[in-house]
Amino acid sequence: MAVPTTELAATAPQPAPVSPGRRRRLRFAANPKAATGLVILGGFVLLAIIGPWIAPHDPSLRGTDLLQPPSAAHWFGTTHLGQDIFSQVLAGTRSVVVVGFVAGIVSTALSILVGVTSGYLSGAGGESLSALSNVFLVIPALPLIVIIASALPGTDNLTIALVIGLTSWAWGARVLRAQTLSLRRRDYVQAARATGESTWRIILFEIMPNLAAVIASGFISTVIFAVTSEITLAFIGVGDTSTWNWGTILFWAQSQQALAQGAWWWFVPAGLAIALLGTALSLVNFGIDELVSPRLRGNGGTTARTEDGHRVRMRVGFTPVLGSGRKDDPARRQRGSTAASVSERGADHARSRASRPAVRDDAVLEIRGLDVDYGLGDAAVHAVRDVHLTLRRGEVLGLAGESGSGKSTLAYGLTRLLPPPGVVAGGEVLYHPERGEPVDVLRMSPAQLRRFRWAETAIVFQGAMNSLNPVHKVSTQLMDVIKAHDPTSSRADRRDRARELLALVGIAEDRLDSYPHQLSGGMRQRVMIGMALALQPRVVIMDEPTTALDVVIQRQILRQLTELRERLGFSVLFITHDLSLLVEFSDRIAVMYGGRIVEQAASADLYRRALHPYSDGLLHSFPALRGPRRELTGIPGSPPDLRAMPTGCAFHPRCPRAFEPCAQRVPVLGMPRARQGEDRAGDDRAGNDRAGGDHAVACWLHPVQDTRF
Amino acid sequence: MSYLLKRIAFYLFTAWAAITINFFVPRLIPGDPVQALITKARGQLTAEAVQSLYVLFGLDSEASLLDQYVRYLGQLLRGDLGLSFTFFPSPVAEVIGDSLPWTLGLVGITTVVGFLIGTGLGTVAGWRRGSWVDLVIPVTTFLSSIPYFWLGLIAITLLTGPGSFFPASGAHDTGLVPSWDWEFVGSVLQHGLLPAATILISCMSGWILSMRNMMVTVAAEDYVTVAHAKGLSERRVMVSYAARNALLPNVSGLALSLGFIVGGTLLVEIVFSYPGLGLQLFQAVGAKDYPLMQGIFLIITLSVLLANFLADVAYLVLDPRTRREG
Amino acid sequence: MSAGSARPAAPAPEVVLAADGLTKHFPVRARGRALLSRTRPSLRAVDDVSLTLRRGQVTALVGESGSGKSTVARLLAQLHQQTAGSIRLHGEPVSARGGRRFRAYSRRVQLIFQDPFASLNPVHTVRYHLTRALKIHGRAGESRKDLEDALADLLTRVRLTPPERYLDKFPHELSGGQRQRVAIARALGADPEVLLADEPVSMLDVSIRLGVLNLLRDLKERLHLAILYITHDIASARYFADDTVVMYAGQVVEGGDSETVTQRPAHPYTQLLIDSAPDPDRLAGADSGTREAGTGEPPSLITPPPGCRFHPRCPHAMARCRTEAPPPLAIGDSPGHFAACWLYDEARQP
Amino acid sequence: MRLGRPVTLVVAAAVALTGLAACGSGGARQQNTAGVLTVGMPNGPQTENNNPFLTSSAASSLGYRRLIYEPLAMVNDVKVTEPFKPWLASAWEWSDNYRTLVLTIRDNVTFSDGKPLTAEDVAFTFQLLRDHPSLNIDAVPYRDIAASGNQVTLGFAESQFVRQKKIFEQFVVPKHIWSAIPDPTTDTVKNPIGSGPYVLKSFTPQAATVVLRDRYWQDLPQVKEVRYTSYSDNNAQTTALATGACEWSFTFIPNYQAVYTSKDPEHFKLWFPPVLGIHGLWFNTQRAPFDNPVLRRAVNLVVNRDDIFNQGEAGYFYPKVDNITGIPTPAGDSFIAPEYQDRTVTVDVEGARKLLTDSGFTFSGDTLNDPTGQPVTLTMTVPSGWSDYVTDLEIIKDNLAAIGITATVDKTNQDTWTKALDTGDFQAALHWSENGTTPYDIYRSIMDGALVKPIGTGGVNGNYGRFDNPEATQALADYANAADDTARAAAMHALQRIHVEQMPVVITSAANAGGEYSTKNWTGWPDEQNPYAPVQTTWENALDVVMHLRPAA
Repeated sequence: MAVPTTELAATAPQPAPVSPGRRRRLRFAANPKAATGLVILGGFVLLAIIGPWIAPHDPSLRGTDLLQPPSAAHWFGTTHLGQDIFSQVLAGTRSVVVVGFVAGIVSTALSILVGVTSGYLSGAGGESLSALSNVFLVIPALPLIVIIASALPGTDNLTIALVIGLTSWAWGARVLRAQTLSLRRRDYVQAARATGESTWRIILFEIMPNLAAVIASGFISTVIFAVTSEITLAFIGVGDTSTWNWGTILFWAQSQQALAQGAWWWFVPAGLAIALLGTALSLVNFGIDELVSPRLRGNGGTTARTEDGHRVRMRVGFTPVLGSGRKDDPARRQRGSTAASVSERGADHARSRASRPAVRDDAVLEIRGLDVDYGLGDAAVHAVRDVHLTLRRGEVLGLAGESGSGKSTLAYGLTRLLPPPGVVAGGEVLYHPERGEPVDVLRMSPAQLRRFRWAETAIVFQGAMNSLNPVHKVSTQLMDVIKAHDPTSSRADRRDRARELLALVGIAEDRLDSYPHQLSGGMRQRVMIGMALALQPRVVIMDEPTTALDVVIQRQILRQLTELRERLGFSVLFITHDLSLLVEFSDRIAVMYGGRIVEQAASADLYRRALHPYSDGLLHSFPALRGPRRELTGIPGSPPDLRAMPTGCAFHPRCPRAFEPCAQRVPVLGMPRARQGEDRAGDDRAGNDRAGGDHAVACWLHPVQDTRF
Repeated sequence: MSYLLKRIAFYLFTAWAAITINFFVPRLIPGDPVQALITKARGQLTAEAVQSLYVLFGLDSEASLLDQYVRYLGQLLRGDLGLSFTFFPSPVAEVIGDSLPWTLGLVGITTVVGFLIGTGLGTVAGWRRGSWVDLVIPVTTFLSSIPYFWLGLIAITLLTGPGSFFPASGAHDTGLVPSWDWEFVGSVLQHGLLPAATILISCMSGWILSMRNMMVTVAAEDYVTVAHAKGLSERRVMVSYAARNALLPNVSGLALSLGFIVGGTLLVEIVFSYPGLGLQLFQAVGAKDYPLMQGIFLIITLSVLLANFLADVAYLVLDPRTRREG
Repeated sequence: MSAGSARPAAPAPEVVLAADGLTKHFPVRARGRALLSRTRPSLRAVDDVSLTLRRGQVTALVGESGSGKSTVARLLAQLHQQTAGSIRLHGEPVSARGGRRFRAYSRRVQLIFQDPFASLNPVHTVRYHLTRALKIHGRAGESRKDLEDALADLLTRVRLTPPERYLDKFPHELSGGQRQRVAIARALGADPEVLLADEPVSMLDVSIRLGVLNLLRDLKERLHLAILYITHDIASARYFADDTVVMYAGQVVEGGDSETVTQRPAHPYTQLLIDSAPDPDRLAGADSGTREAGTGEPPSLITPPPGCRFHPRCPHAMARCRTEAPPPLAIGDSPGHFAACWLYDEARQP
Repeated sequence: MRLGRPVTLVVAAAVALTGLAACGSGGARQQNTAGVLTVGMPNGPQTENNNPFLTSSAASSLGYRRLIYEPLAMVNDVKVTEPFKPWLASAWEWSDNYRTLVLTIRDNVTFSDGKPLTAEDVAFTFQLLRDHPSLNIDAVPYRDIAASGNQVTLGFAESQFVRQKKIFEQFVVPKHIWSAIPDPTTDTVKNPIGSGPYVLKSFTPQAATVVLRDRYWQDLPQVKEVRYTSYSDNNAQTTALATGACEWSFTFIPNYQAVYTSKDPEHFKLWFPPVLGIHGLWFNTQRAPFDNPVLRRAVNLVVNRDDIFNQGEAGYFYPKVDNITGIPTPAGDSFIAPEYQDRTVTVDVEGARKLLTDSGFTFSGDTLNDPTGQPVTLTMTVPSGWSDYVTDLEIIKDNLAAIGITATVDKTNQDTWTKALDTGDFQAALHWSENGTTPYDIYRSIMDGALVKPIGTGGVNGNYGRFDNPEATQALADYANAADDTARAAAMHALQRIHVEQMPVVITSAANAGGEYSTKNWTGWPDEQNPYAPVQTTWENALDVVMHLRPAA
């Protein structure tokens, strides 16, 4: 059953994989690769249309300048008969383009027919069509084309195009079939069926439009193949040498041994034209690929520039930190020249740090003013803004929020695991080791960070299936982390330790050599928890660790986690959208909305006296299992879009109690003036020292007296 | 292993389909090996030769297409591919036997090497996006857009000639007779370098690109993030976590695209006069030598099928999810 | 459609859709590279499930993932053909094989999917989706204006107002809650009697789930729809449904009115489910008092355990549970409350 | 060329490896000078097949059968007036108007397995041909074959005057081996035994090597070893010639000066003497308007043979034929009737126009109309890949425009072309004739009414133009069966007259008997000054050429 994908995926400003026409075309045209390709391609198409008219000479006309190198009269030189090569190349463009496109259309039509039909129709018909395309796929196409073309009575361009088209559809059919198979299972196709749509309408109007990019990509691939094949055929003298195409030019050049005669000009233009056309088509295809899977797009991982010109290297596994001040930071070295603006940023943060109270000495992880963006410069989306959060020794700190609230971004940002284009725009993440000075995780060099990771801070992700490498055994994955941090350990020791870890989370040791797919979802998540504890870290960050699991399993795992925490004494940063779970399970809760923490309090305190209207609304969105059935309302409206965050308090458009300042200014997180005394009194009564009295909220309804948060 | 059985059944079916296509296509279309031979000789053979050649090739009697087909299948079952016309009366099997090792050597090795290097480069290109490695993609795309034969001819022009290390044609020094001595093997390597380099340059870009794209996709998988979070060395994350998984679709891609690759590489043989199947096929096509054409096409198809099967097995080994116990 | 009030007063409203002994076995196919096993077993997704949907009532079907609850919805929508058992619409046996009959059936029984991000075709506008629903079922009217009116009416019904703001939007321009409302509007386009809602809110953000549920309840009341509400969240069943049926491993283990089932669960599995659900009132550390949850996991549906399918995890399992499958047994505490558990066998009752 | 680093490494490693290997083989490659002659043919990879009777065998295709098997006599196609040079037959005698031939077989000739070659072997060879029509590629109608002592007597039903060459060029195979071969038509003769001075040493698909025997009935040639390499195409062959890797070949080299001879002008030579065979523009003489000889003659007047020779045939390959009779000169000088001796054809557009207008053709503007008023167009068919023919036709097309004929060059596939000619389904095409020791073979190809089949019926094997002229047919028969030289000359002159008047084929070029060779290591090649033999690698005279070679100083 589908579960919400990681919040991250929803947060990062990625366009939906498939989205409708106009926007898509715009984005496609804006893709530099596709644009370059399209421009070159357009040039060729234009030449194909007007080429024969603008050609300075009749390409077949014999002249008196035999085999002359390029000159003003003959830009690309002449052939052994004095024919103008430039005119031949121009004239050849048309047949190349026509054959390519006709073959592409024939092949694409066939592949759609076979692929989509066999994909949509289950049963014998679909299977046999699929077998047919598989057969055609393994039969080497070019030899077949050569045989057929050489046997045909007439080898005019159209015939060649048809032969190529008829022999090259299998690949496209296979891809389309696979796509159709997956689309057929999509809910919207099922929904169309359930609505009562007819089969052909489903194929034509529900499935086909979503295959457009794949079809286009297949079409272009076929065009590339067709162009190459046509030229190849012409070159080996099997194709149509009666009309000019680039292959014919090369055929003549070859039969006249142009290269041996030193007549490079006869050979080079046609070859380069082919390469250029092929490159252009490939570029367009890259564009389509990137359109279909946005991850491939360049900005996902390249070097990018900030608005003030800093070069930032986006690197998998090491989220860049802007405004970091360490000399050994490789990113820093590149932008030494712009130190001024850096120091300005640094000063900004120093100011905000100065206003903070001294850290409580039981803190293990302290987040100060963390800002996390997706992208750089004007395009940056601010996913996490100025977050302050302290994780104390041995506690479970719950981080609650809906999709887009930035809670996962926060977790990934503070561990610098945010995938490109995520960047940490500012702030500090101080880790307090048991002995020694606090260290800033954001200023660690990659090597330091590598040592720090897992040994001090482990992470459990939401999708256990995806967190385990499917191709390695569980034991391998448990052992390699031990080996990475303790290279001197023996294999046997590591294996023993792995066995221990599985026992810790209640998994029989005979599962040690299982592959992840052989385990159930619950077991996988236990393995992940066991793995998280492999190096006895002091902090475990859990990002929706049980969302994908059923409630019964969820309860089992949480209970186990509670026990382990009590035994081993690590701290947990527990991230989930399920506030009711947090209330039950964690010591303290921070509620995030729109990238900021809007309320933070001890669990019981928050449950009983939620101050922020959002927290309150959330708490009243969960139907209760016990007690009287009460009418629930939920919260009107929808969570905000990070790309278009409301001004002022991000919640104000949905807030039932919004008033004048809410839309103007961002409320600051802090202890509300009115509540302070009350809080302390309450604390004293409850004697709950861990939760402390720090019930903080960012809401204009509760003006802050002390911004010590 | 019903999976393997299923695949084998598929391969058998495909082989039959290939045989059938292969049999009917050249025959349904006019063409005459004797006339082709005469025409090729351009007056060096007399017109009187025509009748004697018809008798020689056994083309003077007309059997029905179906009879020929049944007979052809029967012959194939006995491993008899018939007699070649161009090299009459050499058996096709012998002609192929002479050429196959060269093609296997050149195309087989370069395909595998190309796959390995391409995958390796693609791994790095996908992992190190934003660095100089990004240049690999446009450069190789351009190179791979150049037709094999054109690249080969340019290479011949630029790199061969009197005194050059690279020979312009052939598979070995013509003065040498195949044997397993150092001299011959060295000569084979020397002759194979340019064709191999041509194929490599042309075919690698596909692997680089697909591997890069898979790497980019896989790099965003949770288990890769976990591997980073585990503090593993970057190399281990790249190789053992990202590349290992990104490789899987590429392996099935290798199997499936072999047909295309082999087709293209045959041209290199033509350009470099490399005495492999491609060159033979090209000549058989010109001479309407059906038995040879069919034989070569069949062997190419069967080789591709076999390679497919090997890739299937490799996939089985690489992806534990396909190896289900019980 | 006139309200059921015209009928003589009855203890329960009219049964619209009834399933009796519904069974679905999927042949486990060797797909692609996936399967190596020699035998061809089947996946017993749904085994002998009976339920009734009544006019103007919500019936909740609760279960874990893989318990077969979604398959029941698809069987009822006739997207799948049942292996055994029968479906009756107003007492008429349903056989919706074939395009025309299926279309006629789908006019009366509509399905709402779990994931509003996936159930709307990304390339089509809201207008397209709704127009198709209306046209298929002949409710688009004669003129362009009729159609526009019908469209506006649909969107107003699901409280997407003003309609013109939403009509020409693409799904990706809408939020999750808005999309699910469009999906509901599409289902309403057929003017159905039965809505099968397959986890309609589980993909939505917490804060907007209630809005959608409340909308469904409102529609039920105004249009006298019979609604099947499929969920894994038993608390929402209590909140939203009149009756609740609990499924485990493809079988119904307990049923009755929602309040009874959630407040006095009879079957050990229901009890486990309810104990496991997060409960803010049970604060951290207060966990110890609850019943011990079994550590097991749901069984394989290809080789389900003999007898009661819950027995390997059941704290009360008896020898009989391992061999004999329990039939639904009435629990005395409220009318219609039953559980398929030997604990409630008359012979054992004191 | 930019390579990725791993590629560079691999290449570097491979280079290093082969570098080592190359050092090892360095000595071997130097041996080219040590008595080795390298011959090349652009025929692609071969399979081991040494059956000398089969044109498909490697032995025939590369030509080494000529060094292993010997003919009865050497026929010099370049100088057809020369008497045949006795080889295995030391003497011969025709009688009964070329119906009976008595051959005297040379003594002391042995096969390479040591067995003597006798009249029995010669008779056996002819019997083999008679009994296996599929081996009798020249279709010589052998009838009576008898051996006695050192003499072999062949009896024929009709005069064999025009087939003498084919009989004397027949090589001889050993009876003791071939009588044991069950089916000589399908045997690949792995171990060829002949009487020639060379034996097969090794065979690879790329190359065959023959080496000198220790014993031979003449003085042993100086060439110790002949290495035949099969290159895949003309380009590879040309490259090999240009680098000196190949010393003797027969291939078409466009712009040979630039590509070949200029690389070593002192040593790299080519000599392409014409022989009595032709290439020309054949008309379908049964299709209007080209059934009108006037039109054909007009075309003959405007075709620019110089351009065809220089541009289409690279200035050497198919020598220019400009005698009005179409007989290649100087090879056929002696056959040309006195009235045509000096009648060379030069481009004469005015003459052609006058000829046409005198015969009822009219011009409207630049367009020629036939007497019925139809514009004259001509479609000339050619296989698309035949670059020289295509070029020739492009030239002719331009030439025809000068007399208002709109010509098109229809490039088609080779099979279609062959079939079109065979069935007469064409308007005009470049094609060749057969060749022989007299112009008879040329004229028979283009004018023999006995060969004519109706348009649409295939299997003509000659006279593709369906030229049906009883006078010509009779003259051909007279020539073949004439009792004496005077009668033969009369028939020949009649044929020439008919050709000049009817012009069924506009003959542009002669077939050649040439080759490219290098004098760097070997001298003694035939050339213009010493045309003792054609210099074709695969003809029987190849043996004669090799016998003449001497190491260069």
